[in-house]
Amino acid sequence: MNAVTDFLRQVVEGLGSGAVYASLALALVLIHRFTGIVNLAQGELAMLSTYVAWQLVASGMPFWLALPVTLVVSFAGGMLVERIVIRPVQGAPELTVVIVTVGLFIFVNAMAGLIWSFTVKDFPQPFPDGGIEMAGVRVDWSTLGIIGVVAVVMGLLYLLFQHTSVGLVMRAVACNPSSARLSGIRVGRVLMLGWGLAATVGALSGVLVAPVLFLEPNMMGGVLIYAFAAATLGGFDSPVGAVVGGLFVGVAETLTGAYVDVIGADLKVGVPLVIILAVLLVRPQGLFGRAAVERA
Amino acid sequence: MSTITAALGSDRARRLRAALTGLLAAAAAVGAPFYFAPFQVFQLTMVLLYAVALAGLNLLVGFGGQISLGHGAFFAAGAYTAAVMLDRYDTGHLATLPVAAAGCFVLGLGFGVPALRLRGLYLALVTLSFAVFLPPLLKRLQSVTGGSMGLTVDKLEPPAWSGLAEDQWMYFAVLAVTAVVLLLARNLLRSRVGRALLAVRDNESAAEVMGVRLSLHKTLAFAWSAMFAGVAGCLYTWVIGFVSPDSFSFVLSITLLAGLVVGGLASLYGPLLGAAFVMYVPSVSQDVSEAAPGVVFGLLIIAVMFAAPTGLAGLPGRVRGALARRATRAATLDRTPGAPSAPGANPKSLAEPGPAAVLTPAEPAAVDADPVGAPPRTEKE
Amino acid sequence: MSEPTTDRTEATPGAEPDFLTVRGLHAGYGQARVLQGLDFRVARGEVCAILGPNGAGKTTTLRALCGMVRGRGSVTLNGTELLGRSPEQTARIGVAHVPEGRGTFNDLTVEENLRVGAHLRTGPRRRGRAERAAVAADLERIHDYFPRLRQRSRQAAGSLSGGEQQMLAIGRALMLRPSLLLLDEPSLGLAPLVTRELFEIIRAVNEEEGTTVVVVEQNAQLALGIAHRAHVLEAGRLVLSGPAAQIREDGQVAEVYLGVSVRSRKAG
Amino acid sequence: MRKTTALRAAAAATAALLTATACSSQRGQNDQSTAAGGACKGQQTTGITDKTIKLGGVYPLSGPASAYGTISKGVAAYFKYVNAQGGIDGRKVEFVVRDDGYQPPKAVEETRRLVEQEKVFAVFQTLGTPSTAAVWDYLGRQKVPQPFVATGASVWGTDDRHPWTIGWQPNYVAEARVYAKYLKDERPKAKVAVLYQNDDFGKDLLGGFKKAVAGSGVKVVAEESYEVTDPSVSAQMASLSRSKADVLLDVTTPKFGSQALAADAKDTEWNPLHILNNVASSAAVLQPVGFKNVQGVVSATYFKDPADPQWADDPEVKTYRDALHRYAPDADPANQFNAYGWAVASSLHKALDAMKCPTREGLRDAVRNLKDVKVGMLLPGVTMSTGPGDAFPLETMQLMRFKGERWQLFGKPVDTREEFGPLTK
Repeated sequence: MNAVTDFLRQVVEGLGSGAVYASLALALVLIHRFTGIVNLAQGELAMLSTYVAWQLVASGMPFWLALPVTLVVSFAGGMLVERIVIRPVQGAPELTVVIVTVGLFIFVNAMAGLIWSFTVKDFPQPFPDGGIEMAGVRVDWSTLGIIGVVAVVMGLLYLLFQHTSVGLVMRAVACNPSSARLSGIRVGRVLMLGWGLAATVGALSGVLVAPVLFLEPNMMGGVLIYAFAAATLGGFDSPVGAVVGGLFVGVAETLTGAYVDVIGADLKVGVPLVIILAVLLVRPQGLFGRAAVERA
Repeated sequence: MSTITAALGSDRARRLRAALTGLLAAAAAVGAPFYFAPFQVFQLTMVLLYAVALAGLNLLVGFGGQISLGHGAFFAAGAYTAAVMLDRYDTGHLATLPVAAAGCFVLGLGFGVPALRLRGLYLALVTLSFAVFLPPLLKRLQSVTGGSMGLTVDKLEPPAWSGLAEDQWMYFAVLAVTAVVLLLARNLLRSRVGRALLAVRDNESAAEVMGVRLSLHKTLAFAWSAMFAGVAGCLYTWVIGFVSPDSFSFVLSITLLAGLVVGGLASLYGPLLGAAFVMYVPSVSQDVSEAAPGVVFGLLIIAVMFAAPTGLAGLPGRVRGALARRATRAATLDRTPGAPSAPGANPKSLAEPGPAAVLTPAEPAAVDADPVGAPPRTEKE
Repeated sequence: MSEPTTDRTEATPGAEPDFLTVRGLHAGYGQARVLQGLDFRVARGEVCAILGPNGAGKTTTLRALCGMVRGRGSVTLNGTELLGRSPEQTARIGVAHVPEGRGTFNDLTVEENLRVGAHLRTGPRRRGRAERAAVAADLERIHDYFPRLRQRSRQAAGSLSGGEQQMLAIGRALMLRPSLLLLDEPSLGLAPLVTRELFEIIRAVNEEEGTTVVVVEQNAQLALGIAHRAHVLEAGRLVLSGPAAQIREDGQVAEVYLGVSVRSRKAG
Repeated sequence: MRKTTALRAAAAATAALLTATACSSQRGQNDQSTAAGGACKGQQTTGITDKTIKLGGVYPLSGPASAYGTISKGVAAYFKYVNAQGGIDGRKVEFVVRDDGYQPPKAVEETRRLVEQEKVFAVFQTLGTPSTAAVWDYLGRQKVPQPFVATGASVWGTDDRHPWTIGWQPNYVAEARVYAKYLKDERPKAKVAVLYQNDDFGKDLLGGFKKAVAGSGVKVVAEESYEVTDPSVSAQMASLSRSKADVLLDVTTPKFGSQALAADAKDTEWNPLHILNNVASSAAVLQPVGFKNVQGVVSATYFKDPADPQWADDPEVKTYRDALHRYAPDADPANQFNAYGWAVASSLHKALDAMKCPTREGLRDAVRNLKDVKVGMLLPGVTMSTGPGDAFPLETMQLMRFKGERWQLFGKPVDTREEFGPLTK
């Protein structure tokens, strides 16, 4: 195998992990955009959704039926979480809400362990085994599948926000909730909708990555940090930014881990962070974030 | 005149009461190690040292308005500084404290500079990255840090003359450092630096206009804050006598932040309450549910935040406020005497221009506040 | 100084004198009591100005009317109690509030801002062709009032000038087809020329649409220029009420309660 | 203002103190009880009477390592089973479990609680190298036995300053030696790629392996580490695959083991002999990958995997399944960690039986003087032996290869003491 092929292979590997990060980063960005908070429990909610899907499949439901059921359940679950856990601290200092999500993180993680134990579960792979050869590099269907689904989700979100009245209302709430209220928008419902959507995207993320990472309660813990990095790189407000950020982080991390011996696999986690720091120092709002708009 | 005397009198009484309570608390703090079992003294020692770290984090988050998810890393840096000095150079415990403090102060300065450009979430991520990156780095520097096996060092031993048991001696050492650090934090906040910090937190551009040297103060806030965390780490090494990279994962950083928020941001004694929370509540959770302590612990965090959104330190104030509001509602017509600004002339008017409290100063602040039920917003910069 | 000074007091369209009725209104923030019991009425189709010094409670009055702050007492709009309702509910009843500082959606384009205003009519359950056409017609109407918004239709609201943002905010409020329009300091931070243009438009809206308007203003002279009636507020109480023209003419009263703005008028 | 703050601080401090008091009203420590007479005179009898024996364990029931917490259920089930049979030498066992969340400072706190408040006879198991290392000085000074810690680091056996602490499972170096011997015998020219967890476990095993193959034709040509906080090891596997090594030594914990096996199965261009370390060798790890994908994987073991059908009729495994069903109904009998707990608890039972004096000193000496002790849950041929200069109870493992739907043991149990000599620092 020559050097170029080898390099490409590492890039593909990086894109594969990057797509995993991107999928969760999308969910993080969604919530942040609508409520201005970072949901540290996002990964755990995704894990919980994945267990729901697993339970459905394990009880005999075909995967392609279990998936939509899971997405619907997750949507409802996300709305419920907003109503029950987040609404009571609405208006409290922002950090209070963040710490509530920390509590939720610990709770959901422990709950999943209690119900399903910490034994690794196998999760059905929705994509076919094997892959295709491109320029001497084999790309797995699962990698392509994750990237594809993430791209489609990103596109759907774009359509939703830019070309539907619901999306318009959601953006209005994200931009100025108090004015939205004065326009007769039921902000509470819109926030619930935002959480529901984020939970759905998160569920999709969990279902996509579970065959690769193997399902257990801590599955999303590691992903969350990278997703957080991806979202930050992308600007925390932009779905496109989240996806580009995720892929970038995945590739940067894999390449440096593989080619820079001083760094190696143990320290590669530092690489995307240095890049992010550099990017942020030049563009404090991230790659795709909007520059500050002065509120009049 | 008589009211003034009465006020003075009540003021004096209050001071007296406060001084008494303070004395009592000091006595309790000093007497505790003789009353409690060694194991409980050890727990109290841990509470105190976590309180030091939380007080440091409070300077940054509570008073400086910058979020750090990486204070566990400064804590680790302080702990490792002490451990390496004890292990390799056999310096004695006391020498490790200034070195750990100074080292973390400088480290904090280094972080404070890029932190100037970053806000909110972005700063949170960069600090979190540091916390994630440190354990593998410590493992890599095996020759110095002992790698993943960590370092076992001597704990703080009581000198023979003291006649104290090990736990008692450690408790007093940590208590002394904690007292100094908390006083330092308090004075820092009351100094020009502190007022500048508060001004910056509350309104950055206004503070800048006022001539506050923003960059200097923000960087210094980071440095002080890191120093406190480093001191706490150093104390940790004294008390536990063992450091390993996996003791300082990013979970520690998040625990610290959670402890601070639960205890109460921007409160001087919130860190103590927060430290007690992170120290005692996990064991309480296990007593409630052996099968899944995490379920209980998570619920308790959420419950505290529901009951006291501004932290445990704010709880008494909230309760008082609620009671006061109820009282106010009961006596609506009771008015505070205020300076009537209306002229004596009573022009033809349909409504009566009665004397009323001058509410002018209250309104602008209230107007700035989000209306009831508005969702919290982050800065969108 | 030319100003829109037709005396409108006589022109009060007083078919329904009790369109908006405020009785014993108390309101405040937390422990700070701002409004100490207001009583006034606004007739349908009337422009009512609320005047007074800083901190008198003008803004709080508007906020209590639309539900942004909780109040006690009674506020009825056409017989419907407004107190105890949230802003989104009062908006649904027909109260459109243009808050101080305009409250435009800065990340959205001008047209999107206006469409958010029409959201109540294009919500999920009402998406018929007729509705869409009605919204398009409304957009056209708003654009006629504010031709500058038409030109800037695709621009982000955040990039508009202060005056344009104020126009946009009023435009968005009108998209609700409100029966009661609440304007909070529309002249704040605007150049005098722009302010005059704006007040002309408000008058036009009131005359052509028949929308009842309650306007809070620091600039008493301007407000009195378009108002039918005026109330002067001080320290949370009404100290003066009456037809706008009468209040405008009473120089002493104006000077005492309304301060600088009147003096400047005299000087001008 | 200043004074009110002081007041509040005082109130807070008082509240904290009161909380502490409320947490426990027990006071007074170090009132160690000692045996009255005979040869055991002066030895500590804290936590043990003629009727009872109190043991305590510290496990991660919460936090990132909670997967191992279930070991405590296996242990507890064993003691309940034994109690129902009349106890250990007539003594009923009380087993107190505390949670340290895999954090060393918590481990110190909980261990001290067990010793000072619960007054346990011995701290039977602390889990994980960091937690164990954080408390062994303390337990040594308190003269409390810390038998059979749940970590395979070699340091528990090579250190001579901690007589009160001893390991149990074959240490990671011993396990590495088993694989080294196998490769030296079967593939003397093997090029080995290593995937390892970047902590004491991975490094101990990797270091032991390198030492054991030194001077032979077996060479380590590539090594990649991962952190427990990493989401996956796929990038590491891609790097290793570039080495084109003949053998992959897979030193991972269960989840990462599944990931590595799956990555290996997916990679059609690289088909090394996959050696999977014991920690990740449970059938529960292999099953999610798909049995067809893990054929021919080699590992080594020392106790009976309850998920393995070949032990279905084994009397001890049957007893284990019944007992677990009865005493820990929420625990999964197929989980090898529960079986591990059962095995280590029954090993302690043997050690307690062998005590010359029913004292802490008696237990300390007993675990260091075991002679070919057989334990039902251990593989046939694997016995516990310790003695002067040998503080490793188990140093024998047997190789196994995955075939069909189960592991098949092959060769004789490898006693690494015989093959490589005693392990020293």
